[in-house]
Amino acid sequence: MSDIQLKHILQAALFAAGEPLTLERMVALFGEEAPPDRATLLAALAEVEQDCQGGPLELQRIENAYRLQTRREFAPWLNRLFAERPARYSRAVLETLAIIAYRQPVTRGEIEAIRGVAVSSEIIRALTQREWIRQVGAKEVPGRPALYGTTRAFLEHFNLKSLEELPPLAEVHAEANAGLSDSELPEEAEGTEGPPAAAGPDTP
Amino acid sequence: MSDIQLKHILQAALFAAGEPLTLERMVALFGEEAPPDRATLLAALAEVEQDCQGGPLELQRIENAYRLQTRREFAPWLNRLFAERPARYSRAVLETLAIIAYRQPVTRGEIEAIRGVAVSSEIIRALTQREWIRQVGAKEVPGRPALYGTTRAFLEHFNLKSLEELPPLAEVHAEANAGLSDSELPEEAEGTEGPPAAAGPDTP
Amino acid sequence: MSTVLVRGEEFTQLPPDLYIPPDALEVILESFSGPLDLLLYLIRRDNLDILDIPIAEVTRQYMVYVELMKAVKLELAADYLVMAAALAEIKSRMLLPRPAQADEEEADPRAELVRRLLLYERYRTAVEQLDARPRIGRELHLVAVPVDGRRTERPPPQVRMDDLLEALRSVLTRAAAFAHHTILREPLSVRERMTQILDRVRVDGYTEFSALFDPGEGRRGLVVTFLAILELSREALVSFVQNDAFAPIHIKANTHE
Repeated sequence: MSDIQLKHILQAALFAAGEPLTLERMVALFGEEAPPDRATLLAALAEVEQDCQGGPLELQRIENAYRLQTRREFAPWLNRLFAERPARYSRAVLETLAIIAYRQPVTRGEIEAIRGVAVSSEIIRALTQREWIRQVGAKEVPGRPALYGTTRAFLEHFNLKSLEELPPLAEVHAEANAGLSDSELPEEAEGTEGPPAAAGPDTP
Repeated sequence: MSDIQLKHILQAALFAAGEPLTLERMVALFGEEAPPDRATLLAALAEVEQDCQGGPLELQRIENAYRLQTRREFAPWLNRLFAERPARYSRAVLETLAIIAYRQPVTRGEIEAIRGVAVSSEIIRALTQREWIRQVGAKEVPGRPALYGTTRAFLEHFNLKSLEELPPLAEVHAEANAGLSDSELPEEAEGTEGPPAAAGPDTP
Repeated sequence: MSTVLVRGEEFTQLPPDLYIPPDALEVILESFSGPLDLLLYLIRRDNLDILDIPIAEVTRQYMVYVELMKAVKLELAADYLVMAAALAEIKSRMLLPRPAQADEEEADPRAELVRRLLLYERYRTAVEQLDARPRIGRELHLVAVPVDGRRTERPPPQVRMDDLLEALRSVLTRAAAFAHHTILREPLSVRERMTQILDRVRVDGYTEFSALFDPGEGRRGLVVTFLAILELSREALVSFVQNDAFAPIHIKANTHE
């Protein structure tokens, strides 16, 4: 490795990767030749993070991987760089995504129960194609409806270290729940009582 | 712009652009609000270049555009980052390779005669591109089919000094072919009898 | 308040008391993501307590919207109509005199609606928070600089000698089943030597016959080389050239290119 430092190799890899790098991939950079151990790697990553101070980049962790990204203060200038405007998503799409993110694994019927409106196949397809959600299984109830969950790409896109970083669901009107105890709410949303009739996509 | 420096904006743009940026595009980052003049921009670019000193990046000028790229010294590590996953060879490829190893120089027709099925061009191409086989000549029969043999890279991959270190065919044969008596085999391996007629033209 | 799009233009707020002309229906349909959303809007607009909804008034307003929706996009109005029916039912139950000994909470026909509204509102808030997060391509941009000296490394396929032998075994078994000739019975050493010689004469052009023999290999080596040359000749891969009697014999690869 001569005088090329570990830190610089990691920086180079993070600059070039264009996607989050796991510690495993960082170790693999070194091939057979004396790969650094985890502690050394983490120390070097801390140095990389420190080097970002005062500059336009930041080191962001997504689950067990790291990436370099521009700080949000630079968005006004950078957005002029790209002719394409960032995609906008409809409320229906975002509501569906948020419910999947918070309640996963969740069926379409359960999403509909919360939203009070049919969830169109286009919404599910759009989110699936965007690779923000995926089918994670099937619920063991009649019809075996698909259960959906969010993906790693979802975390990456919304700059989340993990699902735990999602802001906690606000307790709206927590002081009075019209006779419903707090503990009851999550349970209902589990869909244990089945979607109300109003939410069915096939009701006239 | 407050305390965000021109230099940092340029760095952010160069990091995010993914392609070389002309001075015009750099100016366009600033929209209407007091775009920097050419001299200021060039001075800021010089600063960007200076900031690269001692780090893994360099500012590269391509015609009238600029980009940040990793220094050449880092290529050995970075190329591991982008290494393709090792391919898995199909049964057909393995059989073809084995026949070429043991029967070289051999034509495709001869391989097909042994395997009893056609050998696709893709198989030959995959093994040739892998540099495990190569064309060593052409057989003097109508059509002058190519003769294939294994390469040094093949020996290296399998850690063989020479082809003679390949496990003797007798062992393979004995297990596989009940139709041949064992006593016949060592004799063959000695090579005292000339090549049998079967080695002739490759009529499938 | 939710954002509204009118022909691509963004309004951060709905007009305080929007009366909807039919051609603005697209706006409603896009800005409300469902009947609960519309209901919440009506309640919030008039600054009503969600726990104490004046059902009659809300239902009246709600129906105005739904009637307009029905006129344009019936299939989208379906979910809204179901809600309208639910509202109407609540209204009618509230008009009925309450049984004297009924549990107060259970008796309020609005309870289920309130529960759903509150649950929905939690997620609506979550949507706003999610939407406000910095996103790739909007507030954040990924870094991907080119690598000078980049080339694609293609690691060798994971093939072990065992795999190769296994493949060979199966091919031999198969060959034995259909072939009558004893292919693959040739001495490997001769075959290998054939490749080596062919290689050499192709590179060197005319090669002296004697130069192909390495006395260091001993008698067996010499025999193998000789057999290899004979076999190459038999397969017409090489030819011999001798200019005069007793002159050195040369070998050259046959090429017809």
